[in-house]
Amino acid sequence: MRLSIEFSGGLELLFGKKKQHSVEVDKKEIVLRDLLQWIKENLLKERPELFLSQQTVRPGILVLINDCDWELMGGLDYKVEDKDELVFISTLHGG
Amino acid sequence: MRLSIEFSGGLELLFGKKKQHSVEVDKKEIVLRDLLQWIKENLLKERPELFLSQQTVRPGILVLINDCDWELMGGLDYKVEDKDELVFISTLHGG
Amino acid sequence: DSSSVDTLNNAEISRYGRQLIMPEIGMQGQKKIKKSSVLIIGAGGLGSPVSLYLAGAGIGRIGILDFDTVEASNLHRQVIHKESSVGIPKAISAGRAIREFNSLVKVEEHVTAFTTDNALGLVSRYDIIVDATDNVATRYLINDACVLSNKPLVSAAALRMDGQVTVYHHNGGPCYRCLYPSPPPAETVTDCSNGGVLGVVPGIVGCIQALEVIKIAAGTGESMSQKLLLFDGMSPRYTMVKLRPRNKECAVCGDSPSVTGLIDYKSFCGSSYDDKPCTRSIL
Amino acid sequence: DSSSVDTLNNAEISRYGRQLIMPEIGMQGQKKIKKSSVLIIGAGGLGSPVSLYLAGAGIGRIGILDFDTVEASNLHRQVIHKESSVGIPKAISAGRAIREFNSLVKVEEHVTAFTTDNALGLVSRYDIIVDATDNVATRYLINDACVLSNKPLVSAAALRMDGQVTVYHHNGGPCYRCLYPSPPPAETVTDCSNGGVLGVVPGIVGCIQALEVIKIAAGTGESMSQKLLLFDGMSPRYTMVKLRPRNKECAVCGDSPSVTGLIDYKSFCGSSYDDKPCTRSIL
Ligand SMILES: [Zn+2]
Ligand SMILES: [Zn+2]
Repeated sequence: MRLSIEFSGGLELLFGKKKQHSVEVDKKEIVLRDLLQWIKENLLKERPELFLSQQTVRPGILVLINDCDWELMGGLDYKVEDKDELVFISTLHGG
Repeated sequence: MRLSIEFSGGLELLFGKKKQHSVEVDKKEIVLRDLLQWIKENLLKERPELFLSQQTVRPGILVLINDCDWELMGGLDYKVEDKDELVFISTLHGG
Repeated sequence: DSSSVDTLNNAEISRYGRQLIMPEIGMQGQKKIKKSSVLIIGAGGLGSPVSLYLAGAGIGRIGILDFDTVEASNLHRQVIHKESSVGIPKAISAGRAIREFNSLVKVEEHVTAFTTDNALGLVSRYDIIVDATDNVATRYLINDACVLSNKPLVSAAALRMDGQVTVYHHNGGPCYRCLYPSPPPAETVTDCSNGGVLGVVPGIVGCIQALEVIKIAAGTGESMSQKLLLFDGMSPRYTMVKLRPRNKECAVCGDSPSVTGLIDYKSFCGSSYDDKPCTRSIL
Repeated sequence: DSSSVDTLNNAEISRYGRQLIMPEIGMQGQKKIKKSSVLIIGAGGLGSPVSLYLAGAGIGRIGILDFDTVEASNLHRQVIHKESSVGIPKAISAGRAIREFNSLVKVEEHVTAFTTDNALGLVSRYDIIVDATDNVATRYLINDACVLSNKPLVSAAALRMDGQVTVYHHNGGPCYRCLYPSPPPAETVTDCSNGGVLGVVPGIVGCIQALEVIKIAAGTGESMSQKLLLFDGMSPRYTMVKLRPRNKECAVCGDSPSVTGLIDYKSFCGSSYDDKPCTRSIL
């Protein structure tokens, strides 16, 4: 399936400073829990502990599925669909 | 077909002060030119000359089809599709 | 009677006339704005536009809290201050600017840090709270103080070319802890000093924050409760995201909260909330 | 050397340090910002935040043009002015505020209307033009002057709770006339005096306008050329719309333009461009 994956709020620094990733995942179906591992293995460039912690995203990262908070979509159990737009955003604190 | 039609930038004042209109148009197909007449007959509440002029929208109104300028979509000849989102916006001049 | 909070005098009617004539505000909305009080925590990049536009709109009483003094390197984004204010406490400098701009508004300067000792006392004195700070621990402290005092919290943040705005604990929506039950690792936290920020980005985000305050005060429009605006200045892109509802298990706003008073946010976050974050931070 | 436009002195490096450290700006971007000049036409609701944030960012030379004087009823949205400026020309009041805020920036006050007589001379002296005016005829005049002088035009407008921002005649994109070949009927035109406006709405829109100017000046990010941002403060909603390309048949920027010099915009629009629009207007 084809997915649009975006990292922002500074998180892109872990992914070769690239925000937008258009990827082909060679699976018929995949839940978000497993997609996180796929991202770690295929997109993440450095310091995995700043992206994942205990099988999920580390605290302070918000996950959006088609502009919705992933908590509304089932969280880690969400079944990813073809053409989904996923956003991983690091919360900002500056002012 | 089911359409979402929105009037804004002040244009809503001609449509009973209602911005968002979710409408059912009882046609198999319709081009935008004819939809303008349908809107005039079914939604417009007052002063048609402030909405239409010479078979098209009057100067100063921008028409958007699914967040695209209608000029990119064929203008008056655009074939309206089911679930299209149409926006008629009056240009603002204030500062 | 110019001292009455329930009516508008002639000076106010003339001054706010352009707002009054809008059906979305009207005389009733303007009276509500006048009766409202807002505490702005932070007189920096976000607090500058928030203070100016809330004063302009006629919020009756504005509290402005900041412990820092104005530095020249702040001025690229902190537009309420002037070069002659360098070295002066930001709250004093901002208060002076507000008074010169709108003498009809009551201003209260708080030259103090926002701490567990003064948080509840300060928050209780205002109707709406604005988080315009720049560090994680203070954001948890402000959130908990607002939930415990049952006040709406209008929150924003900016870094580099990005901004975020939302409204917490309002209309039954989520609080900061509902979204972020655990604080981020200290090494992932960057502030504007270390990460940099284009000055107008907190400008945009702070103005959006002020709009949310005014809508809540006037009781008009839809608030950003349970919504998050993500702003990317480079693209430029504005994305409005739908957030989770209030979490019934939330430690502070849940049905059986474990946090029933303020805690030690410094150790909770593993960082000092008046220190600048460490320099090796990257995110 | 503090007078050189090609280098940054220590005061500038320290003052703009928070921008300099961003990869999106850097030392090169800041030098370009310093070398840039911007003409802001209108020192009102839009011109206030634009002036403040362009000065904060370190634009080298800022021209601020307005013929009006400050009125108390402007202050709810025109945050660059003060109560003590009531009765003073807006360009002078804004110029004074910019000088107090950032003395490193060169300010040029133009207390004049923007007319067919002075438009081309003024526009030719600046790199980027900001339309922060409030009436249709002046908007056509500014557009034509920018196209004829080949300058990018950053344009915004606000009314009630709504705002619009775009960039004209930049990167091969469309101009105002490409979008609006004919002026609207005079009876459909409303300004802020008649329709009202919530002060922070031009604040938001003006800050977005300033960001577009800074990106063009620094040569960073994507500009809003051929894009239009629609802002609805009540919902709140931000929609970025894709616009038509430059129209080869456009009367002024087309391949065979019929407008090769400034025209009589008053009669073109059927309304005076220094008069307030008529009171029976509704839209
Ligand atoms: Zn909560
Ligand atoms: Zn053109």
